[in-house]
Amino acid sequence: MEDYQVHLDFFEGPMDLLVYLIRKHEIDIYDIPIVLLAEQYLEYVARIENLNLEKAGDFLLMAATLLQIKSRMLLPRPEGSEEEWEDPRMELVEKIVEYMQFKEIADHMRRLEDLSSRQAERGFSEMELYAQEEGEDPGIDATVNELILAFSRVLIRQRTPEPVHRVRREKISAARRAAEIRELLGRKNRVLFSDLLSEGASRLFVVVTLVALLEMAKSGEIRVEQADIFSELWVLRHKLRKDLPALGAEEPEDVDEAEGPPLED
Amino acid sequence: MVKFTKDTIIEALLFASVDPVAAGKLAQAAGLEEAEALASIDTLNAQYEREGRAFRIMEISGGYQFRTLPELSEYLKGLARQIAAHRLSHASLETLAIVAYRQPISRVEIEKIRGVSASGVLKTLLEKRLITVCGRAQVLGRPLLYGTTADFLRYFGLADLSHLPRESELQVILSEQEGRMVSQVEPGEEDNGGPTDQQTLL
Amino acid sequence: MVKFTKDTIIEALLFASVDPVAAGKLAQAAGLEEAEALASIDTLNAQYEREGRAFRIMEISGGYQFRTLPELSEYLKGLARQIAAHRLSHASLETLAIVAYRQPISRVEIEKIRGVSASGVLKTLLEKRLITVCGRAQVLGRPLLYGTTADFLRYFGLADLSHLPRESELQVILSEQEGRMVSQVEPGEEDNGGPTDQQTLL
Repeated sequence: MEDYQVHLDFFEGPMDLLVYLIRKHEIDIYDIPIVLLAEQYLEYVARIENLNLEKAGDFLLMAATLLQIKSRMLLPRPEGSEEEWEDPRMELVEKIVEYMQFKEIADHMRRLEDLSSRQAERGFSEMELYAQEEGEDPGIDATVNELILAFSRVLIRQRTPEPVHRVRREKISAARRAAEIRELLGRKNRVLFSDLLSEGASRLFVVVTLVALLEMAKSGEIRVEQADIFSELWVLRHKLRKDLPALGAEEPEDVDEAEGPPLED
Repeated sequence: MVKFTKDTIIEALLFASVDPVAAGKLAQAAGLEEAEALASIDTLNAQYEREGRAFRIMEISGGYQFRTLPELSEYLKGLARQIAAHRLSHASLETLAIVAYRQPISRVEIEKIRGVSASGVLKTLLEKRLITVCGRAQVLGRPLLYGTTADFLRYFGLADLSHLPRESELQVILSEQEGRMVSQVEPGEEDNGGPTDQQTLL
Repeated sequence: MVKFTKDTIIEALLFASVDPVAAGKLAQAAGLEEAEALASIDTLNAQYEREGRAFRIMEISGGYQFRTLPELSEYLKGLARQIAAHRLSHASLETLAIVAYRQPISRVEIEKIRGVSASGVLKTLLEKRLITVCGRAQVLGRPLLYGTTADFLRYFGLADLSHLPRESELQVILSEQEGRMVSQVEPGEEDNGGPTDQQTLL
């Protein structure tokens, strides 16, 4: 039970969790009981809470893979062609073995790091003094890394006063986004959900748009429709109020007050 | 100029340098053949051993460098810059291991092995100069390829990449762990002995 | 911990420290009395003298520091020249980076980007054969245009120029710390900031 204390963010990723489970249950990786492994894995993944979206996505992707292998294992094998039957677990096993190797190497490198960090280099460089005599700027051993770092420093200096930063500081608020959507709907009456996100949307922009839509739907201002489960979402003005001018010039009273906290910085 | 022995000249050159010095450069600066320079290093190390010196000349990152004996590290905390250095994260180590063995390698290939995004770790490793951009893959999108640097070898105290254990040796460790034996590699050739192994990686 | 003599500990401390170490600090680090530390330094120097070592512990600006014998400086200068010849000054490196990314480019354009005169640096880079004149601009005065050479590619171990990261890729592979030109919100940064932002919003 104390095992449940082990948190998902303790693991580097889905592969790390798999290896942990395999070791914990002393699973023979060349004959993985896929049902057990998938169950165990899902137990952990079910507790995804504090992970960021990206990391959670990585774990879920592996969950899907495990379930897929599980279902393929349940399919009846073609009769008399045992030889030709391809074990659905094969690809995963190869990946796990490969990953375990690299964990092994990483452990070895940790020992090397430890040893090396205990060997002190000479602290003071007389050679550096002599090198300086050769030229005022003793210079550096130029590698591609140094070259691209030097160029990025140039770019930084050049761009410092540029609008890029103004964009960053610009406040994206749900209220402002709602006003934009409102204006769009004023002209078009309905708009594709995906079109609302198409303008190079950052994740922040997506979140703000979603929140704006939710707010608008809650207040009955808009309606969201879909022809069937997997088709595109349409955002519609809820009532085509004839008493309103087409361009939505009259905005709901609460807009200014709902200017909302800025999302940036 | 006063007359010095070959050994003393080699000692001075290495002692004055913080960075590893390649045998070629060392020999040239001392006016010696490379073999003479290497012989001097052996002589010097034997003397240090006998005289109980705190340091040795070690083969690091394609060159030679003075380093203190690791057993003295306890006394050096606080004064030496290296001793207190922060250790790399697990993610960094795993990623470095993959880059070291599979270089040149793209970000996507690393991610396939680790199952998680690698961009943050790669940034860190680039900035620490442990990896470098070393070309592009000839595949769709021509992604950048990464490899390890001289600083990587220095950080881990390695003479060169071949001093990392071979993948086949690791296979043995892995198999034993799983209660199986793979017979292609003789026992006793495990990773403990790694650094002496001269065979090229991969 | 292995038992070492006082002398060995003093030797290691002085070897590893960046700056000259004051007697008091040295004694403290070694867990000795100041007089003992000073006695150790004398003992060590006497050994170095007897054994013909290339270095001594010298008193420098109120502290103690290892230095090689001044009589050996000619050899050290020789190595320093070799090292300096292989290095690029920061100004050279920056100019080279601009040429690599913006070639063909004129001196005036480089100066506009760097804000300082480029003629000296261009001369150095031309001498090192890292850049070359590759034409003239079709503008008033028809200024010379510079580009990188095959030696440049060899120096950096690149197959061809397309193997350098593109400007757009630089933003992705370098983080805010090093490459502050990154214009969008970084994934990591967004992750940290994200949840709290959402909360305030709702």
